[in-house]
Amino acid sequence: MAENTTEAIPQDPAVQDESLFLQAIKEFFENRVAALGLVILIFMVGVALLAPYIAPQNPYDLMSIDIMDGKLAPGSTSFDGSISYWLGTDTQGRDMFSSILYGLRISLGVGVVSTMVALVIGAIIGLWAAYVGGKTDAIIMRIVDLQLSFPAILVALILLAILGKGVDKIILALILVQWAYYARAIRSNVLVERGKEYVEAAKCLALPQRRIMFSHVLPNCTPELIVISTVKVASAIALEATLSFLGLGMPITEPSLGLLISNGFKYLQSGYYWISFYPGVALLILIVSINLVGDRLRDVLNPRLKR
Amino acid sequence: MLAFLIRRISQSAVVLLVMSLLVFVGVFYIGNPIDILIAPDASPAEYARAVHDLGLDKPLWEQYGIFLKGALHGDFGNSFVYNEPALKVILDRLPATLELAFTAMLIAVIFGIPLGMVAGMKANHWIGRNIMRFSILGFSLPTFWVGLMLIIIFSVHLNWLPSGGRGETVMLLGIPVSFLTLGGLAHLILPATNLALFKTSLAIRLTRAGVQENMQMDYVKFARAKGLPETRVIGLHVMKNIMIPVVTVLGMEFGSLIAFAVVTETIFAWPGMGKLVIDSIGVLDRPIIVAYLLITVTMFIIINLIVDILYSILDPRVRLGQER
Amino acid sequence: MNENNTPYLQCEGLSRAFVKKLDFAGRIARSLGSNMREERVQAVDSVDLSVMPGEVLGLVGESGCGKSTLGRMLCGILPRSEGKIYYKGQDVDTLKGQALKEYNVNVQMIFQDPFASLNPRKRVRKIIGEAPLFHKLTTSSELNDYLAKVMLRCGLDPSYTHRYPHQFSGGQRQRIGIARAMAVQPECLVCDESVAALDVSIQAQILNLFMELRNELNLTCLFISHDLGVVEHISDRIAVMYLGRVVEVASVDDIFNNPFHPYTKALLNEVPRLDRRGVDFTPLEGEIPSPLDPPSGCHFHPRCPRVMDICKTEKPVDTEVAPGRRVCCHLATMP
Amino acid sequence: QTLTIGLKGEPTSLDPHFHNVTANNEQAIYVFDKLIRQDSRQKLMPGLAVSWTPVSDNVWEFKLRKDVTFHDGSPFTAEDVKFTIERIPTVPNSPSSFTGMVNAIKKIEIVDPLTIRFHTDGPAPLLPRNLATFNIISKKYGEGATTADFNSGKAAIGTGPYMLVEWKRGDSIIYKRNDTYWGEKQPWETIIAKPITNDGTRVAALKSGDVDLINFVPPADVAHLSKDAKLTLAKSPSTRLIYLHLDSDRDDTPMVTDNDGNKIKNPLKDVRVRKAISKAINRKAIAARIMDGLAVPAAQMLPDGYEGTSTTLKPEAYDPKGAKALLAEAGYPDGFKITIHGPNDRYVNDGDITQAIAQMLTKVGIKTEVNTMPKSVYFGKASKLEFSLMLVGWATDTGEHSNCLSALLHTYDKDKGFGSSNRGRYSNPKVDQLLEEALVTVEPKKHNELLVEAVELGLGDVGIVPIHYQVNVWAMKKDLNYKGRTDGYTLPRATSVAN
Amino acid sequence: MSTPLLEISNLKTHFFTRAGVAKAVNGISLTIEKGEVVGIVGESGSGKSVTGFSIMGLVDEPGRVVAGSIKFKGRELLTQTVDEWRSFRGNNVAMIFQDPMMTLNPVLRIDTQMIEAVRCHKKVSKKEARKRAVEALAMVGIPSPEERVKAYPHQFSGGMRQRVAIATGLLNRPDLIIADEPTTALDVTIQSQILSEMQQLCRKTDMSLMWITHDLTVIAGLANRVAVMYAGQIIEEGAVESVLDNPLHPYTEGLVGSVPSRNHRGEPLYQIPGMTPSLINLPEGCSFRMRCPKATSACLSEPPVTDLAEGRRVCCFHPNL
Ligand SMILES: Nc1ncnc2c1ncn2[C@@H]1O[C@H](COP(=O)(O)OP(=O)(O)OP(=O)(O)O)[C@@H](O)[C@H]1O
Ligand SMILES: Nc1ncnc2c1ncn2[C@@H]1O[C@H](COP(=O)(O)OP(=O)(O)OP(=O)(O)O)[C@@H](O)[C@H]1O
Ligand SMILES: [Mg+2]
Ligand SMILES: [Mg+2]
Repeated sequence: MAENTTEAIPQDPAVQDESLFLQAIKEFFENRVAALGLVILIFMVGVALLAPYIAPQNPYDLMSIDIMDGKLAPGSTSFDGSISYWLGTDTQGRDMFSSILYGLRISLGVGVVSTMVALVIGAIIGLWAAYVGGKTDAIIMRIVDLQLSFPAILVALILLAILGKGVDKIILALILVQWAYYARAIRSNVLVERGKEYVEAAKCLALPQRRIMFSHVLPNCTPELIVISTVKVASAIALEATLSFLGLGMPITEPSLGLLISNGFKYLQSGYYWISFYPGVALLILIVSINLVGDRLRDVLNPRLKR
Repeated sequence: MLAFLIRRISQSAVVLLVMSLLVFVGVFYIGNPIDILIAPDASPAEYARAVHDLGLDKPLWEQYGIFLKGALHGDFGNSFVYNEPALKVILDRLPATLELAFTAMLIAVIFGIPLGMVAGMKANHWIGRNIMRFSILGFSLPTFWVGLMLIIIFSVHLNWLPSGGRGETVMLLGIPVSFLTLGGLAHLILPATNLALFKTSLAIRLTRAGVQENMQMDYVKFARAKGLPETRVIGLHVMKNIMIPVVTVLGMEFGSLIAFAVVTETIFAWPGMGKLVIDSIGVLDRPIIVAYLLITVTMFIIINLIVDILYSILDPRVRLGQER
Repeated sequence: MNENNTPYLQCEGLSRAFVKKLDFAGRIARSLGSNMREERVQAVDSVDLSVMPGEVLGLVGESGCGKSTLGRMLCGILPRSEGKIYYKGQDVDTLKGQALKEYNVNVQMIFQDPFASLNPRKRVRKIIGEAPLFHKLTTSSELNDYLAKVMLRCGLDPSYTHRYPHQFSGGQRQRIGIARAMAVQPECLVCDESVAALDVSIQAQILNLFMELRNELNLTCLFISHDLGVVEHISDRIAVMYLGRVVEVASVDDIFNNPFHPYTKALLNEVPRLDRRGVDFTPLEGEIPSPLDPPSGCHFHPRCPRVMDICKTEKPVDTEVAPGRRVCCHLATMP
Repeated sequence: QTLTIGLKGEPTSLDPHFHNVTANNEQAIYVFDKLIRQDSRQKLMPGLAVSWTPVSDNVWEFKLRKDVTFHDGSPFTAEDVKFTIERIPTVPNSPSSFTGMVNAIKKIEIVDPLTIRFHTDGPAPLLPRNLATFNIISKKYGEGATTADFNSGKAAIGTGPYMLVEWKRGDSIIYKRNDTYWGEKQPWETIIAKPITNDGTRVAALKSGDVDLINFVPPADVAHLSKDAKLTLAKSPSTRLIYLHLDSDRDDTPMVTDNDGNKIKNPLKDVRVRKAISKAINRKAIAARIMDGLAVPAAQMLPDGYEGTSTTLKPEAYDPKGAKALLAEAGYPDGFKITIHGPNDRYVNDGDITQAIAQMLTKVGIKTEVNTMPKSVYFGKASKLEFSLMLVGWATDTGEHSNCLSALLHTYDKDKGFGSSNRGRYSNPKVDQLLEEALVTVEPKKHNELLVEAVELGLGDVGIVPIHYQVNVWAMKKDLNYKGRTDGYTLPRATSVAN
Repeated sequence: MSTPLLEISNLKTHFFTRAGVAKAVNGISLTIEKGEVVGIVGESGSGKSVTGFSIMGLVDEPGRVVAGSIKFKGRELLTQTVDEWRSFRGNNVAMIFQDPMMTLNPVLRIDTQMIEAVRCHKKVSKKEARKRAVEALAMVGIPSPEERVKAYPHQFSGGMRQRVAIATGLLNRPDLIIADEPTTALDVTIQSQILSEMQQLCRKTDMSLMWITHDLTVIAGLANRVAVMYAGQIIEEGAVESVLDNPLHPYTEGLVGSVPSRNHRGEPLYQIPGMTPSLINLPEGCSFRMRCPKATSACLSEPPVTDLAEGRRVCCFHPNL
């Protein structure tokens, strides 16, 4: 009877052999707004990475800037006529366009690095807690719960007040703020996944526990982590901007978008709107596009998980 | 219930202790407040006297011990800057922050939930889609930036609303509030809106997700099959189920509203405790910083407790203290 | 049938309790007079059972009576609270190394949910092929042929090894699950409600597949189900469970023609059957009690039509009422 | 009529002696009076004292004003003065008290209710200056009063032009006119002082009409506010000097390396390098571009016209070539690497100024990195000498040069209280000697000459690098008038209705 | 002949999804007489539930009744206004769902949910409505209903919940109850309790029952008549005995054959090859053609409906006559 059961599989070449990844991508692009968000995001990441090559000026090079060019309106040229400032200049005579490119680089860098490190740390701790269970788990999770019950901004505020300014410090603060989130997410995910029958099946096949954990359970938790971490990158960037705005984040010489906005804040009403406005726009576009992508990823990745 | 309370209280005690210790040590390492506070032309003798007066010459552990002893009696020490009990200085400003946070929450609920309902029920309609787009925007806009824009638009350009401060207050049950006078209300609108924006988006999303999830449920179909009018199906059956996550999440978020008030208060010169603590960090006024944190943390703990109790009331399936 | 008299799998006094301990706050609260207590579910309560080589043992019972828990313990994927399991006459606790591995590999489980039991992020090739590669039953170069063989045997087209589970229908997924187990060449299958989630026509396909595999490979089988019709169809012997305890074990004929235990009788009476038309349903009263707080004495006494005083206080003992037929009921020990 | 003022700083206390800080001193003048007032250019003027004369080298005699009453109607007498001076060192927990202003006084002698004599340890030429810094409180209410009593208004009973009505913490302080005030008639019935720390918000509050007058208008807003037809501005140069300290004492300074990052001997000890740094700074550009014209390039520590100012010192001209030449001469033809530190929340545009200076130094070959930090961290580190080159500000509240000379250029001497803010540890025995001599010279002309000489010497040595004096700006509604003050105070009595 | 209680003719309910039009119900005709118990069987996805929802006017969003008519006591339902639908539902016809865990609103008390069901159809006092609720609960065999009515659904076991749902359906004494697999999620012993309650209710009250299930054995014990559905169509219909003992359609035959039964213990079961086709692109002609052992080229066109005696109908080119 085995013969007539084999033909039960419908011949549907469209679905054949396509990886989950490709499918997810296809599905992702069905939403045009999200696709636009992704394109913009990729563009911004590219621009940020290439900032040193495409920026008309290196805003960190004190030799190349001159306060005589300070506060020039968008479209002006420098007093020696060498550069034209599309988006104007700040008080130090830095080209805002270049500053934004470099600022984008720092904002994205801080957001991505802190999120990644927090993700790794959180994932390891969460996985460990779920794996070991018992008292260790209970203690870790209490700590996690506690940390999560405090608003991120408050925790970051305290940390930065204690740590001081600096890229490393703010990254550290953002990591400390975020790790618990991942630890909890991955732990609960692992616990859910571990209870599923396919894990029992793997156990039953006498596969070693570690292999089950890493090659069966973990991959099934990743989509969720991807979604969370995308959205978290956006909120890390926003948080960094807010902290910088409050004067607690980046040092003045390494302006992230948030700090650029903050630096221009006092000039906002004075008519020098561009010093604050354009970095603000860049920040907005960046965060909105990340969130658009994250939102769509949630739609695309999650139903498959639930199935 | 009893076990739940015991668990909570013991946890809270540990948190408060660890928190105070961390901040104590942290502030100690940032610097000496006297460096900032003292008149720059003061003599070293005067400097030494000030340091001694404020007890800053004692070893750190001794200072902490003194603090702990006081704290157990409800005395967090005198503010270095204000020379008044830190607790009093903060409690003076607490009503302003709470009023701001409550108003913001109210705005978030009043706008967020109906919009979320619409977005959930008309998910594929342009209205629903646009509400969702708005909510992404609301999610993304950093609070401080929105605050600036609000001031520029509504106070500077249109000159409709005051740009900062609290305006007139009247006493309500011994607490100064500003929402009872027109002037006070005018001062309240912008900062509250600013603070509410993020939570509104959150409320929209939560409600929408809830509506979409619950509308699929069999009990909705069953309610319809009973012949109930749609208003009751949505207004009672669906609503009550949605309210569970919305109330709990928003309740938890109330804590973060208080924390985010730091930003809004700074921008709108709102005389709350958030602004106070930013200023205090600036001058290393340790008693205020520590007292602020202990008070906010206690507030979070109480809020979380209330939320948990509320949750167990709203959702009959849940017993107090169970994990969700 | 195999004439060997050592059971393939045997358990003695096998128990499993799920305990939710009180945390420190709970203990304090209790010492302060709150009525908190540990939540203890005795899912399986000292079960003695044996499965002979080549035999299909059916295990029936109502939901929550501990069937799956028992099955999992026998497969070695759930730790026991108490009791012993003997694999081919050997205590599995004493097994080490190769022998332990042999036990683990030889006893395989087939699951209920065709959706949850396959890893959604792995292709069929990996799902079926991972374990045989790991256990060196085949090599990577021969894997394709090996897979083709296994898949064909389980009624799957071998050309679909690159697909993901969600691209298959429920019946096919169940076949993949079976193929996964068969790929390690087991001698014994524990089927936990393996057809419960399938449509009748698909269920028939899978049941046929089981019977085929069993006949061809002389598999030993523990077939867990709450569907008496299915169990009756496929089993040689049947064990009936009620609230963690096995109340009756007998051959299919004995159980269906001449049930002894009042619970078995009631159960049989209630099974709807194709050949019973327009019947008056005369149900067993009451519901299965909570395992958190099981009745004293014989667990079944609150629902038993023939309840006696002794049933309320004393736990009945396992009695052999006829050769190969065991009942756990006070009626059996009555003179 | 009500005047609503938007203030940058909120007082920490209404106790006039608790904390010697501008925001508190300013509010204290609303309610209290000083013995000696400072006019808008910080010249001394009679206040509660109508005259003060040295009776001998060690004794000052003050004649007090007649018919002055406190808000409650009780008369003001020498007893109140004595009480005030004796209270000052005893204010508990004060983070910064006025003790330094009165510790020269060894004995107070009340000659009659309106005459009082101060006996000092030695000659005390600065005593009138010092007594012009704090306010006189009522003995009746001040006895045993705590800071809280002043805040609540219970003890805030002064002789001043306004009476405290209520302090709403963080929101406003409300005063009403004292109709029995001895001094000039006050135009305002009610004063509401609102602290609005955020610059942008303060400006916006004025533009939207919430407040009538604001202080510390940020330079960047001056241009567009002056275009606003509904508003008008008042400017006044201030005694707030922005300058650089250079580590000119240690051989090994923490923030300097050669161009490859190796430690080198402190180049800042060399006066030529200090001079080069001064020459490299384009003060005019900073004033024009960073400060929007609201700064006056500085050559010394107080603007022209104050006691002890030199007439020969001129702001160092921008001379990059000269700077390079000097560097080469000092043995640094390729410059070196240095980090400049500055606060970012203390002075007007402090972060920007620091960056601009870094830019300018870099252009003459001194590769400069910038590090700015909040004042809470900055001043502690600066006092611990963790920096080599730092931006600081100094406001001489007493309005004469000995104050800043002793704090900034006198050799650091912990015991005698000299050089307390000399974070570059500049030391020149000649300067020390001149200053110390001036401090015991009561005769005004001699006193002044000694100071001028010390200033010229210290600045010729580039003990500090003066950058500029800030210009204070007030903005108000068109129908108001404010007479700007060099000390930056915003006083209702200086506010009048324009005609 | 009097008007039947319910008369469905050529009903088509389609779902307009993004992937295409799913013809969930594709032209079915069925009548239910007063007091009759009709079973609907078929595999998952064959359109059983959608048929039920169509009668209740509760077809979900992308779905629409596109053709046909449903007459209740001679009155056409499909042209009703929204308000008429509302007062029809729960009053004339009640429906019970499969999963007892999901059909009751978890956050509302049982009394709330029952009282509202009474009061949205009849203007009675709360007290009166509560009395009715308690009576209904007693009728389905819930012990001490006065107290239990105040409980929340989660305080009941699955079987009890299903009884509450049934009691809720009975509140307004409907003429017809549509039961959509109400016992599938329950244990055998509980299932037979429910079946017994329903059986007695029907006998006592002369109520009609439409019992949707995929379990032929339940139908065998409970129903008078049975309709077998396949891919949105009724392919065979008739009295239970005749359909089960003498299936005419090859699909029915396969279905009956695939149920394990005492008579062929241990033997291979009859096995319908393949699986249910996607409702979005049904094959031309007979939808069972691909899986049918008897299929011929004739099956490429729509199979005819053959009406036999006693309401027996089959829809096939090659019935086992
Ligand atoms: N991991 C666990 N933790 C706590 N209790 C458990 C756990 N697994 C099972 N139980 C409890 O043990 C009892 C027996 O469960 P088990 O799954 O073995 O029953 P079952 O007979 O397989 O039921 P079903 O027919 O519903 O599958 C149940 O009451 C269940 O609640
Ligand atoms: N909301 C919906 N959207 C799209 N298609 C639907 C929807 N509901 C039902 N369908 C389609 O209608 C078909 C029939 O569904 P229905 O629920 O009636 O099946 P059923 O016979 O009740 O199956 P089961 O035994 O699984 O309950 C399904 O295959 C599905 O394709
Ligand atoms: Mg089970
Ligand atoms: Mg259905």
